[in-house]
Amino acid sequence: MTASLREEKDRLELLTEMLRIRRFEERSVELYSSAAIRGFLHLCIGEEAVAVGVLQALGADDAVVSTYREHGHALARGVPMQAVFAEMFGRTTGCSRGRGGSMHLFDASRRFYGGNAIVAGGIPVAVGLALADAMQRRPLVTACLFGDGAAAEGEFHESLNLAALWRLPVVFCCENNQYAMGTALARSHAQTDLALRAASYGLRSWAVDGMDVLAVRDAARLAVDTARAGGGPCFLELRTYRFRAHSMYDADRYRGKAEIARWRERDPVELLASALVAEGVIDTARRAALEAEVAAEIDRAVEAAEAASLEPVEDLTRFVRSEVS
Amino acid sequence: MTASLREEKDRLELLTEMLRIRRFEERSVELYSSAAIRGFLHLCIGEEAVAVGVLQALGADDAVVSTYREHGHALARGVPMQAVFAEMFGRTTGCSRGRGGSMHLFDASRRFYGGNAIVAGGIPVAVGLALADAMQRRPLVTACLFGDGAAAEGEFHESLNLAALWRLPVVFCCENNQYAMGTALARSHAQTDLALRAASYGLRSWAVDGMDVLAVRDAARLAVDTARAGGGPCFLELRTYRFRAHSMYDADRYRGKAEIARWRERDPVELLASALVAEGVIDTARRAALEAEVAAEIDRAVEAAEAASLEPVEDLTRFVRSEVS
Amino acid sequence: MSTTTYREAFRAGLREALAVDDRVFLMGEDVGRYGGCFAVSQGLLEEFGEQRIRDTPLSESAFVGAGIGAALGGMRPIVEIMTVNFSLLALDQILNNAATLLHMSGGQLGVPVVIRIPTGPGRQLAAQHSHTLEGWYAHIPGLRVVAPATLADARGMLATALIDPDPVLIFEQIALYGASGELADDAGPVDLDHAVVRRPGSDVTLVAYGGSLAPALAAAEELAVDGVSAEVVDLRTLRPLDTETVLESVRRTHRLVVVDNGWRSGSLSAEIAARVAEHALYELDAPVERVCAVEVPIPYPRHLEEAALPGPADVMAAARRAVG
Amino acid sequence: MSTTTYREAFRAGLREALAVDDRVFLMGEDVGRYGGCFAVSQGLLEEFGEQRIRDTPLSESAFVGAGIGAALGGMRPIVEIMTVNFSLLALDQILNNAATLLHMSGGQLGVPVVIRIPTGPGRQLAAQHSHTLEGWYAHIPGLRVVAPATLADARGMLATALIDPDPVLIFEQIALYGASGELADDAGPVDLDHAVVRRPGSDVTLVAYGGSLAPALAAAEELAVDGVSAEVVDLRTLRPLDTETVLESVRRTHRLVVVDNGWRSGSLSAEIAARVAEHALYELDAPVERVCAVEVPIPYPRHLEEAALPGPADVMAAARRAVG
Ligand SMILES: Cc1ncc(C[n+]2csc(CCOP(=O)(O)OP(=O)(O)O)c2C)c(N)n1
Ligand SMILES: Cc1ncc(C[n+]2csc(CCOP(=O)(O)OP(=O)(O)O)c2C)c(N)n1
Ligand SMILES: [Mg+2]
Ligand SMILES: [Mg+2]
Repeated sequence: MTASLREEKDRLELLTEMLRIRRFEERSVELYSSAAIRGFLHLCIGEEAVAVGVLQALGADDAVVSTYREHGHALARGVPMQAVFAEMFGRTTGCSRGRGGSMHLFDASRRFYGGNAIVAGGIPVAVGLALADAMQRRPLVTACLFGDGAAAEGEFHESLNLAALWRLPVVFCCENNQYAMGTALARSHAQTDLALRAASYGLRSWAVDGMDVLAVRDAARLAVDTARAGGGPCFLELRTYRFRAHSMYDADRYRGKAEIARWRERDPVELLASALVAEGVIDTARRAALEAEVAAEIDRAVEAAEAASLEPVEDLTRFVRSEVS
Repeated sequence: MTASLREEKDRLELLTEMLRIRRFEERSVELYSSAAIRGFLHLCIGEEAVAVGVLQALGADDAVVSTYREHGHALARGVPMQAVFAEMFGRTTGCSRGRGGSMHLFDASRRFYGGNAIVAGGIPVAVGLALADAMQRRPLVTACLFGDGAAAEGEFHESLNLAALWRLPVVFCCENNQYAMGTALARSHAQTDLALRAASYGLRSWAVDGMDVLAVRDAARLAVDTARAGGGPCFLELRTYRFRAHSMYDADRYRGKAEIARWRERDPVELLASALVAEGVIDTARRAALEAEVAAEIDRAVEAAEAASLEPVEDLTRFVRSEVS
Repeated sequence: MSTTTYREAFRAGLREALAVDDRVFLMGEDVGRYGGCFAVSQGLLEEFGEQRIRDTPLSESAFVGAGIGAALGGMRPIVEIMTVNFSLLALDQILNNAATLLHMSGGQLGVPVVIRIPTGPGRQLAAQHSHTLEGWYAHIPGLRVVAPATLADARGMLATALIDPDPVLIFEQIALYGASGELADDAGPVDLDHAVVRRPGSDVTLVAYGGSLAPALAAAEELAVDGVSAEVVDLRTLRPLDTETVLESVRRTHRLVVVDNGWRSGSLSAEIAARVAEHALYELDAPVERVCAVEVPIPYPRHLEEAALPGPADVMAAARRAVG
Repeated sequence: MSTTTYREAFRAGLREALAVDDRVFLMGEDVGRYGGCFAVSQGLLEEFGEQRIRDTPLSESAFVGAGIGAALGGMRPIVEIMTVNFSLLALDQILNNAATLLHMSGGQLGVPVVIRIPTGPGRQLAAQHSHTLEGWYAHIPGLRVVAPATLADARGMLATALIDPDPVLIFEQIALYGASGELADDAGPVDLDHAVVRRPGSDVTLVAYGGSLAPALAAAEELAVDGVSAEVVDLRTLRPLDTETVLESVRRTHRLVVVDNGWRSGSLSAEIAARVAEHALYELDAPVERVCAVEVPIPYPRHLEEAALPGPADVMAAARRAVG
């Protein structure tokens, strides 16, 4: 395969992955409306380039720590779609056995460490995962995803300092989608340039166009390579936007339609798709075929998840302590 | 009075204040050895220039928040020596009625808000005091004193961001004495230039020679004036050293004698005293007289404190909730 | 009387507090532009402005600490922690400062801060978002801890809390916000010192608070059908506890069931049981019964969540065991 | 048998754990160069090096969270929080991550972290430095909470805790570090599942743990002189509670006194009292007695501190009331 062919294939894969996430999220909305999914539901529509770009930069044995807005991260990590839907339906085939729901997706076999719904609560855990890898001399990296709002929490500060001090292989990935619930960046942070702020801890730091999946992937690769090579932790500020409300409960009153429309013009899925069309890599038919494949995958996944069983009530108290055999 | 006379008088006062603190601390050591003082005792010997320089820059109605290493701050604030000794003896005439001891000196009448023994625990409180002044349109400033170790805590981060975001009149005074207990600065902070780190929050920030009381006072005046004038919070990193161990329990095994000796050459009390001698402002006799005055004040204070009563045991449960009359 | 919701009752209390005292302000995550995570403070920003309705960054420890400082500085802050699940991040400030400053300073520094904390499970929010910790907070000397469980208390507890010169934690039941009922048009401040008998009865005492009052009342209703007369005591204030009202009831009924949404071990139900075993042991004609949350992080699926929480059926079963 | 101190016993446990398992490391504030705030880890840095004895910055939430992460990553971290007084800053990590991850992940993610927390009052350290919160921590499902009160437990609990696939909190009594006694030369791992009768007796059961064991034993000694035979039960593990050992004792003595250094309301003593009132009510020949810390932030002066804490005299008085 020539370099340019491989490059084309790569970009097609990026597009496919983003489409899978987009359509997954859209289906989730429907399923939430029909009450198949309950609890809190946080969508990442608009932020697919971050999920796909970062996760593609990781190796299979690297670790990932995420938040409650993690469907995209889980899918991009390779957690089967069926297992994610089943989790949101509370079924035993869910990736957390149905105990966690939308906010708590886990997959130990893929070193996907969730799924943390306390803002910034996963950041110290990521530092510890990297510490464990470093102490065991494994050439592995931990990617830690969190939001712009999380960067105001004390744990952000403590964790960046600790990782930088001990030069641990963490790649901090701040998904700056401009809002923490209804609070705009400039009303959360005195210094809104988060990449600059992070640099003050003495680690390498980049601000990246989070709507351009290639830019995200390239920056993430650089950061991951740096961290893996012993260059210490790195920080990526991924500038993006959530097209939908914070959660299904949010009336989205704190931002203007014009602002949303402006960002939608930079829809990460359409940006890549139209580039591929412009370059003749795909045509309308191919795009439609792609969509059909994704839709079929989703249909199969939902069907399988719906068919799965609920845990018996007698098992309620399981998993409070480990079951030692 | 001519400007130069006034300046001389000022410097004499600074020297006197530093001497009061130095001798107070030395007497405290004796009193601890004789078991008149118990609990934890943290001395500020070596750091007197910070206490005096910062506190002299404040107005009578400004607020002060401090730590467990606060004898010097309290004395420089004007809390009567007797009330501080009495507090360390656990007597009712103590500035906290004897309930607090060495780590919890308070004086509401002087807006001296303690006396916090949770590292960084006072920082958010200082932000709130400044908020209260700002909301009530009082042209007042809150000085918040804490150590280099405290700057690693999450509350430091959250508080600096909040103060900068809301442009509150706080002067953050970081007494960088190079150690947090036995942990040297470079083993606590990835970025050891704390003034630089603080600047990343978007506030004005200065690094100051904390052994030079005039430098401290001038920098503090600038910061206080800036904050009072609506310039937002300011940060002072005051580079100093504690000549004694962290507390009376500390065997001081983590640093070399040579390092201590090097810093002792820059003893803030002797630096100023010898400058005044060199310039002919004071002579040996005057210095001796000063010492005698301070010794007499200390003797009187200890005597008065020793004569004061203990609280009756029946009053144990007072001050858990306010006594509403 | 008018029909209103808990949400509106809480909001009316807030609006009044802001209107009558310039020193009062509200601060917390998304209380302003967003209108409050549960829409309790909706409209207040427009009415009172940015100075008095303050959105904070995500920084629970700093803004709770700032509330404490502002209280020391002469204001009457109402701090909202978005939910109890995030309150642990501010617990050091609550315990080591708010609850302790008055004592450490020998009586000089009262901290008149009110902290509102939405709490409780029941909406399939899973392990990290379903905590009931108000009974746990009641362990801390120096705090007053209240748990409004009726519309009148939702409307009236804030005003009384703001008069208190010391810190008050108000735990609001998230699951109740949308519920509605009748509230007197002149509803105002309510007493914070006493528990209340919400339903008189003679066969068994059901002690409940906050989110457990509803299942206790529902159970009492059902039990009445079977001829069991259950008295329901609503603790209302969890610290300081009004032991006397509980003991009086037990002296009448001689049977005690405590209903608590907290995890069983170390929940407030234990303290109630202990006080009765200390002060009214010989009044008991049956072992004490406790109906509490099962000791498991609350699971996401509806059927498991329900099984983890005390429901009317559990309360009825316990009451039946008690009456024998 | 050799004479040793609690400090040395804890250190011996640490040294052994580090020696036998490469995955074990110790992390916390000043555990290395300083030698540990209470000199427990003195010498370990020299013996095991900087990789395995890690001084952390002041950042309780981050390094406890890092311990959780390292446990997930295959290590066996021992995290020291310098004292319980600072542990509130890490409580979110302990409750919402350490205690909860296994459940939220449907059994995938065990967190084999051991957190050592020096605790307890008695050295005139005043309100912010005198907390006893181990009984309070015992409320949290998912944790094991242990309170070594004897030399053998100080020596042996760590090894057993490290075998546990789930998080264990070890609360070490600061006031005991300097105390000495006899320890078997082959002292090793101890069982973490059972309470133990430390002194048999027939007239009254004294239940104690951690820092309250000493006053309970001292009181029992004195009571014996007066002809009152007190049985002393040391809970040892505060979560999960070994109720059966307590109930068995009460079934023999028919009288219960619980001694607890925690603040009375909501202390572990309440849970013990509640369990007895549930499961052995008819065995009681006297009201339950609790001897706890007075509900006040611990004051600095010696005489007030002493008055705030349960001492042998208080225990004796309670026992005498119980035996009537
Ligand atoms: C410690 C904590 N405080 C508050 C919340 C409630 N909350 C959930 S998400 C959120 C906003 C977080 O914003 P950001 O970090 O930017 O992530 P985003 O949701 O934008 O992806 C808030 C306030 C929480 N879950 N945890
Ligand atoms: C939150 C917290 N963690 C740990 C401690 C124990 N401790 C007391 S002082 C101290 C060192 C603080 O260093 P720094 O902030 O530099 O102040 P300094 O003592 O040097 O003045 C430590 C670790 C504490 N009091 N509070
Ligand atoms: Mg965001
Ligand atoms: Mg220091």
